[in-house]
Amino acid sequence: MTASAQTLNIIGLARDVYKGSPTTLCAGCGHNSITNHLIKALYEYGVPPHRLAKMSGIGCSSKTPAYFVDRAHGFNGLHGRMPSAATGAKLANRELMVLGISGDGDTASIGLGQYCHMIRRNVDITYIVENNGVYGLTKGQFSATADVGSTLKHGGTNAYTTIDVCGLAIELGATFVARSFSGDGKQLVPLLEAAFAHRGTAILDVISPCVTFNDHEGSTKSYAYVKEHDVLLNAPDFIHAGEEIVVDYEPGTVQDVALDDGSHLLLRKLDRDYDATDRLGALRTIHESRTRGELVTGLLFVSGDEPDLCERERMPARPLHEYKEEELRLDRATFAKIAGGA
Amino acid sequence: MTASAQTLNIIGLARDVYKGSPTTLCAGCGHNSITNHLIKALYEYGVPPHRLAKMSGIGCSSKTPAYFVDRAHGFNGLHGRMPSAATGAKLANRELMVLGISGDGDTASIGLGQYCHMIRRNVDITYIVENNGVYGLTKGQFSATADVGSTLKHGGTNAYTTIDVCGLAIELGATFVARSFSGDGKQLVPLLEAAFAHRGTAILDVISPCVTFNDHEGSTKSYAYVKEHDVLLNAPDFIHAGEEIVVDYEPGTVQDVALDDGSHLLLRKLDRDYDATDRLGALRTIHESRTRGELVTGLLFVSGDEPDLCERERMPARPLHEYKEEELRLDRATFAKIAGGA
Amino acid sequence: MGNAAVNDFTIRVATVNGSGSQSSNLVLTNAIFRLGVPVAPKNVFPSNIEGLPTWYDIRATSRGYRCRTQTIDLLVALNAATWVQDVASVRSGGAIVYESTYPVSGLTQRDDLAYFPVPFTELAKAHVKDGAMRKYLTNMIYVGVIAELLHIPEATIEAAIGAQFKSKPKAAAANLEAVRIGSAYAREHLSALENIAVEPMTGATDELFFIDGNRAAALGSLMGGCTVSAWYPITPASSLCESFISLCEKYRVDPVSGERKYAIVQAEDELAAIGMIVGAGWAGARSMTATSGPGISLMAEYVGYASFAEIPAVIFDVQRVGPSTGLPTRTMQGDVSFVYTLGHGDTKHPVLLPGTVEELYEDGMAALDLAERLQCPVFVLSDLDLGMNSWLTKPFAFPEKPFDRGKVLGVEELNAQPDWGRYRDVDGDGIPYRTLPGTDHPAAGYFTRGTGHDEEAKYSENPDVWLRNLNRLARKHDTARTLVPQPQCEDAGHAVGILAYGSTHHAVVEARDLLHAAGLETDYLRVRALPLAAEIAEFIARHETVYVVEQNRDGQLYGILRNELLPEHIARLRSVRHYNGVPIDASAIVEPLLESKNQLAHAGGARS
Amino acid sequence: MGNAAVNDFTIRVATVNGSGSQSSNLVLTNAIFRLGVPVAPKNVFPSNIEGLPTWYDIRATSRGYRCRTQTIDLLVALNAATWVQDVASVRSGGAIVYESTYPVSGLTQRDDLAYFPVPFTELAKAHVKDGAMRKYLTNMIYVGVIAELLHIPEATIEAAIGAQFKSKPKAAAANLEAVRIGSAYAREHLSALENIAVEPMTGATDELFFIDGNRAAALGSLMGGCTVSAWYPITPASSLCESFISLCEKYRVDPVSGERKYAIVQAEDELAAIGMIVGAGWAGARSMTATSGPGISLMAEYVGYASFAEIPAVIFDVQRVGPSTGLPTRTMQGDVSFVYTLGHGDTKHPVLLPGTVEELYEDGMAALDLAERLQCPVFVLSDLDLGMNSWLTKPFAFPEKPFDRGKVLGVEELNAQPDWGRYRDVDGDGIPYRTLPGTDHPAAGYFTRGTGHDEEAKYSENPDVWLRNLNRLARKHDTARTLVPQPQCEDAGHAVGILAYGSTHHAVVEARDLLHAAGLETDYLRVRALPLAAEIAEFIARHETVYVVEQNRDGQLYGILRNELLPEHIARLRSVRHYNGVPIDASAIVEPLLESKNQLAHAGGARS
Ligand SMILES: Cc1ncc(C[n+]2csc(CCOP(=O)(O)OP(=O)(O)O)c2C)c(N)n1
Ligand SMILES: Cc1ncc(C[n+]2csc(CCOP(=O)(O)OP(=O)(O)O)c2C)c(N)n1
Ligand code: SF4
Ligand code: SF4
Ligand SMILES: [Mg+2]
Ligand SMILES: [Mg+2]
Repeated sequence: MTASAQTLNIIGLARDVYKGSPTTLCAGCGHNSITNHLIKALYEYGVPPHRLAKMSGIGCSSKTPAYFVDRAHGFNGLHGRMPSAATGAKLANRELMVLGISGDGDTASIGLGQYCHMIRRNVDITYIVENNGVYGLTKGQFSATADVGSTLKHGGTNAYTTIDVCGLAIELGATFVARSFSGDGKQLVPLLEAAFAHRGTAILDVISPCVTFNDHEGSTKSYAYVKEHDVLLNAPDFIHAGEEIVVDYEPGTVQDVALDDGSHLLLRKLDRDYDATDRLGALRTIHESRTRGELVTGLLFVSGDEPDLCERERMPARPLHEYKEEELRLDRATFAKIAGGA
Repeated sequence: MTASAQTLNIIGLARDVYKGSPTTLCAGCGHNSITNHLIKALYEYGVPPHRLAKMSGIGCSSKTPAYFVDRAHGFNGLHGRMPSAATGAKLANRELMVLGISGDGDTASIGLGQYCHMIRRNVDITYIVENNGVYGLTKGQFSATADVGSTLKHGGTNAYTTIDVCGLAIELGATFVARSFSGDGKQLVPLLEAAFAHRGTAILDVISPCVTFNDHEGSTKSYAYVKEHDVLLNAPDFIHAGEEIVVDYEPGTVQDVALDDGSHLLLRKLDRDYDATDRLGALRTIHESRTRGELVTGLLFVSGDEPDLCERERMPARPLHEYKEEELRLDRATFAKIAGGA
Repeated sequence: MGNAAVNDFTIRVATVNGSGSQSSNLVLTNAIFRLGVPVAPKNVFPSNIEGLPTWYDIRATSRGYRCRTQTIDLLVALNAATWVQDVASVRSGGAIVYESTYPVSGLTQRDDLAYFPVPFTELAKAHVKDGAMRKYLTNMIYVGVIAELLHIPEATIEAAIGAQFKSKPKAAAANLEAVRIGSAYAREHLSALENIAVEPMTGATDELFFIDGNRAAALGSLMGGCTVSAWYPITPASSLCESFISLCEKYRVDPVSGERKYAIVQAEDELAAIGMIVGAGWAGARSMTATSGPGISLMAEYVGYASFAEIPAVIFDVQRVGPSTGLPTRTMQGDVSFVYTLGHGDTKHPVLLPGTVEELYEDGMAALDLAERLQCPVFVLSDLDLGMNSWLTKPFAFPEKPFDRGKVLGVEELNAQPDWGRYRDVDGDGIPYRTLPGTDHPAAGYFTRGTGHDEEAKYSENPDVWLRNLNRLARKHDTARTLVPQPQCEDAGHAVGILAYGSTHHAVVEARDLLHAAGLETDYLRVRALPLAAEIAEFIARHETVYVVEQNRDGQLYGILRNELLPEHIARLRSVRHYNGVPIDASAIVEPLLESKNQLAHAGGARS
Repeated sequence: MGNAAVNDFTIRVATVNGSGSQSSNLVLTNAIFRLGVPVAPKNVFPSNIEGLPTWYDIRATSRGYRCRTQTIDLLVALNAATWVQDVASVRSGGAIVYESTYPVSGLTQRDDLAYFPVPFTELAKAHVKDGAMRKYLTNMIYVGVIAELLHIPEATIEAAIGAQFKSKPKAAAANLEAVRIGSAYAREHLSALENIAVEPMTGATDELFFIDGNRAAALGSLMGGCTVSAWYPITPASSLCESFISLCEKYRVDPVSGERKYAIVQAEDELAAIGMIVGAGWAGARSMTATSGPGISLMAEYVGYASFAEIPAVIFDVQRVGPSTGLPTRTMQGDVSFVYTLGHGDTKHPVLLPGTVEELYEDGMAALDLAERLQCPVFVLSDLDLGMNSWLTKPFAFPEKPFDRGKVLGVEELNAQPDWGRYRDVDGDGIPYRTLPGTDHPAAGYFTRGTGHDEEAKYSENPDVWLRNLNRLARKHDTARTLVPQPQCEDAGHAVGILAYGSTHHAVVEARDLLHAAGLETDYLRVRALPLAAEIAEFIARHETVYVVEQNRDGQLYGILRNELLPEHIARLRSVRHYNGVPIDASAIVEPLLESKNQLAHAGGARS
């Protein structure tokens, strides 16, 4: 193999193919790190760019689909309304790999209804919340994921209960829920790959500090705060379908999560014994750790046996736009029976 | 006392004062029973009609504010958007007792975002979901509270996860959450009174069969189904502030919930030992009982120590419309400093 | 008493809803139709489920009129609550069949009417054993009474019942039994009906069939290749999507695999419904939603997005009475100007204005073609009258043309021109080229957004780029002007013209006959779509006075005409409006036209 | 080289955003103002937070013009990315101060400009120790350079810096230091600026002060007695509510108890924001929200509800560029027709059209009065130019009138007339009486709904009741016509009139001077509100030609005029539109007017 060939991924594409336009976000913004981790994950997983549909709402976070995989189709939609468009796109063409990027304002404030109903339908999507606790693009107001008691840069304390997008998702029956940190690529990249592999809604709540408006003392979404309070539930390792699982862990220390495309996510258990397939346990862990002021990250919950929207709706694999007149119209005789000609 | 004086409530009003226009709902509709229980609760609690603000969205359920307390002000708003109007009304006049009536479509479908954010803000409201699992007024389509596998009258099976408005509320930090049944006035009336007494958002999910579109075999919101699967968590007894608590229960069999206006809700424990102040326990009970096909009713959760929206926003008791020019405008000197005259 | 009205009369059935009178009315309607007499039924029902007043007018009309009429010849009064007003609604010389326990005195005692009391409740109690069925069968009794009074042969009624209860022979038998009770009672106890009669006709109904507009629109969507629909229930639009569901379930499911060639989602609200069909349209599927006023308001932001980002989508607006929640079960043409420019900023959309159920079917197909051809949302404006009433119509034409999928670049085209630009105006018609997600070509991808973008779909805040793009969109709107359905015109060179659209058409047809009889000849132009076709200005230019007839308070199409026409043409326009929620009838046109004709001096073109 | 422009020139500062140049520009603006010279700053910034091109134009204008100008006399070029286009933007004879490392060659080498290279980066590196501060202080260096070139006294700059960093004396000192570095460099290395100069003036700025429109509107809301606000952040409206918050926090909190005489809620979206203020308005509080295009679209359903249910509410629309998300940081008058008839069905709202920051303050108060007087939503249309730029204005007047709370029945009134009806038109002006929830009287309660209702607020589907109610609402709209702010008119009997509104006003003022200089005299009517006042038609009737100038593509006010005026008046109208996102300047008016004047034959009133 030549040196250049070695840098191709399993579908033969170079990493450069996964790049996008230069970012226009602030230097140091957590969202930029997530973009980089996404590029890595898309490349390593081997997502065919033409099958990728990058969809987003409105916000700094929602701009990021322009910053990776230029070749893919992008849909930068309306504030809080990406889930519905993603649902329509997936129904129209089941072959698309839908990647949704949202912000905490986009998801938990204006978009909360669509977020919940997307989960309820188990739309096959990788849905990333780039969560900084504020509205970056409108200059730093609190979003609904801000923690009680956290402060704004220029004064103001949040008095209202946090909407925990992970807890909410699990309560609503979500089938894949993870939390991570923009600064932790080691954790985030395999979680992203697992999310791609998951059939159904995969929620990734990624704490992503806003350096301009929410990286100060008093913020619970600052780099410093997250680094201090991050409690890793498990250390994930993504194993492609067909790839050999080289278990060098002690038995009982690893949870092996089989994913829908034949791949696996190996979760090395860390300081506590966490079962990522126990819905109620996940809810308990989230609530209890929040009370303790901890931020738990890792794969919080996964369930492999729920049909996704397209299965429930019995959609064909073939994109709907490929169907022709004679496949979609009634034949003349049937038509006449309905339309008065018979 | 004369006979007629005996029928007056603690604020000296006759029960008739709590009546409204005749119903235009179907005979046998669960919503009509709820209206009757409400009349009873409002009368027994002694709500002054002029302080009552009856607010609702759109649906058969949302029509019901016209059928009780004619004297009160009513606000029959938009589909799914009552919580925001209720929030505004309460802020404008803290003296109002806001009673919100909604349906399952109104709350869990179109109104889900506002429902969640109302809870997040702990708006002081008694919020009733008259839950029949379908859209009555538009003739019987599934709502988002329909159970997986339940069927429509004329065919069609719900494939999508139920949105449990109680589980959701508890996950979001709600401070008072109860479930009941339109047919169980004995349980519902004291729960309603407790909800009136609670300062903050009090959610009452009342299963209320739609006789016209969802009372058939295959429905999980039919009279027959509810009667068969109803599991009472606790038997409530409402004790007015100052009223003597006559405990004739064995010690340990009753949970005494102190409410914000000095009243009490006594919960007689039934077949299991349920603690209505344990948030995680409540979540577990809801999930586990759903898995078992049970419908748990009673006071699911209460927490007395969270400030409501008006407290958090430091609102005065005085209605805002009473403030006069000189109280709201700047004085001339201050004005000049800001407006260029100084 | 009035003159005998053979095959030209209207029966009004006044009941409460939820009482099952719908079947009885359909049987009666169908029976008259089976005698070869054209019928136009109008259902005026309340916005609740059970127990409120509802009226069903069955108009037999030898000349085939389709509109409502105010002339009620025969009343079937079965609602005590509306008894007084119902009696008042009958024309002088008409007749009343009524529950005999109702009081006939005071206002309800008219000496210009014939009274036919029938003890419906008693008859039902005596003859119908099954208590649960009694409510429904009571209504069949009046079918029998009417059939007897009108001399409709029992075989015809029997056939109509058979059609109504096709799959339920037991129900058919029970209903026929009830009809017979009514006929027998009428035969024995009632005198003859003097001035109303049905006689078999030939030629007037050949080939015609009944269909409601919502089903016609659903059929158009089906034949037009719509594959994704998302909707949120709302009266009077629900049955459009529900018809589409039943058509798809019946005809588009693979019988072996169960696989569907379509997706229909009941969304959580209209914001999501429009989002889903825009997402689907972006991804290449022909998509459609149906809603009514409140849903339109909620869709404003996404419709503006789809227009600006140039994504196909079809939106049926089955109009009901607004503003706000209004009267959900009444009809109006109140959203015309709102949908035309729906969205903040400078936004304009193609709007199709079908006037008949047949056109609803055709526009259902055309809208899907236009949406993809023009790459934008296309509205189809229906209304409750068109959508939910049953209309007699001639058979629909099987579509002979293939789908027009518009300017889509596939792999081959991209190989030929890999440096394409998503928003370039290559052809000068303002319509750019697009690619579909999933197209396996390195040059296929582009970035869709609601923010400023250049010809290559790159983000841009450049003022010139913005201006160019907005001007191109205006150019595209002008292209739409030539592609949308063109006006229907009947011009015999008279001085007076009538201009109308949508369901108002049917009242215009009758009104023109009545005006002709009154000595006022009129020409007629029916607007079929927005933007306005060039022919409209020409029609107005040829006439001294043009009456713009529509069903809303503010003269919405009249306003659009004023906005676009030359002042000298505006001066010829007169606005005629009807907006009380019941379908417009001919008198609402005839009266103002005759009055205005009689006024020599006009006030000029300003709004009265 | 051009002529010396004393106190009449424009400096354009081209940087990237997030670099802190805003402070520098404000200091420079303020310094010129301190010399008694009127200044009009315009900020043209990108829709992101950091790193994209931004321009700040500081216009010194002895005649006190407030609009943008295209004549850039002096460029400060600190953005390599826009270097080429920035050089091109300078007028012939102008000058350029630029980062000396930028290449001067090809397009950037113009022989009609004076070049002043300054090694900004190097200077900053050499003199500013604190790395974090360097970015910001680099910008202060150009203030020093410009001050030196324009001969602005150091004391003036110092005072301006003192004002800018009022509460931060340390920052003031550091900034002054940076200014001095720039001045020193200019003194030592740059030749004199030949054709641009500032000279102290007297009389032109007496009493004037700077304020942005959003703050002016917030102040109006405060003085108008608004007590409830709910909002959702959106550019360019956010700072209106944020200003209102800071005013309320400062002046409306009880210092002892901490109790607030107001409630401001950041809602979860615009659907909720409007819902909250409608709920508050219903419950009696004066309430307000502020948003921009996308928010307006989302508010459509609730605004229609409030209009129909007759609930007061005030909505500021600080317009940005649409359609759709458009250009969030650019300006437009693109929502005029949309807000006027926002909502499905026949709906119309009063819309105030302030043209100055002073009027924003006044309309902020007036809107609250009108909303309660008329019992409906009232829009106040601002735009990004008015709302977010700093404007010189004379002091605002302290309100002498009490609040107009409209027709509210309290306990006493109810005692006098306990059989009142919520929707009765007692006074013939279409405005009914209301009661507030909480009113302790048995007759106070009534039922508010968006569905059909009679005069007693009872549900009704009766066609006549519906018609009566809709006609009363139309009557109320006509009452609004007389109550809203009336047009501002300057009519000296010329043949040509100009009609404009909102922020376009300022370009009209300058354009009329320029037209006068070019020999074209004009009269001027400024529309201050919708519905159209009667005076507008009279003004048009008095003129041969009236140019309707506005900042949108479709000529939205022009369309409203066409919709309501007599044809002979419409024939006199010409539409002049500017819609590239930057504020309109005088040339956008002067050029089309002179051109059209030179064309003898007009094409008539049809839209070009
Ligand atoms: C309907 C609508 N309302 C408001 C806005 C203004 N807006 C743009 S981005 C944004 C918030 C974004 O916050 P978030 O989703 O957390 O993204 P971030 O910028 O923090 O990444 C808002 C309110 C909008 N674009 N559309
Ligand atoms: C924006 C909007 N969309 C749709 C409707 C139509 N609609 C009226 S009631 C209703 C559903 C009501 O269901 P639910 O809240 O469960 O009340 P129920 O009738 O079952 O008591 C719908 C969809 C509407 N009024 N407004
Ligand atoms: S404002 Fe905050 S969220 Fe937005 S780009 Fe800058 S750092 Fe990132
Ligand atoms: S349709 Fe159902 S919900 Fe509505 S009134 Fe009838 S029974 Fe009740
Ligand atoms: Mg954010
Ligand atoms: Mg329901």
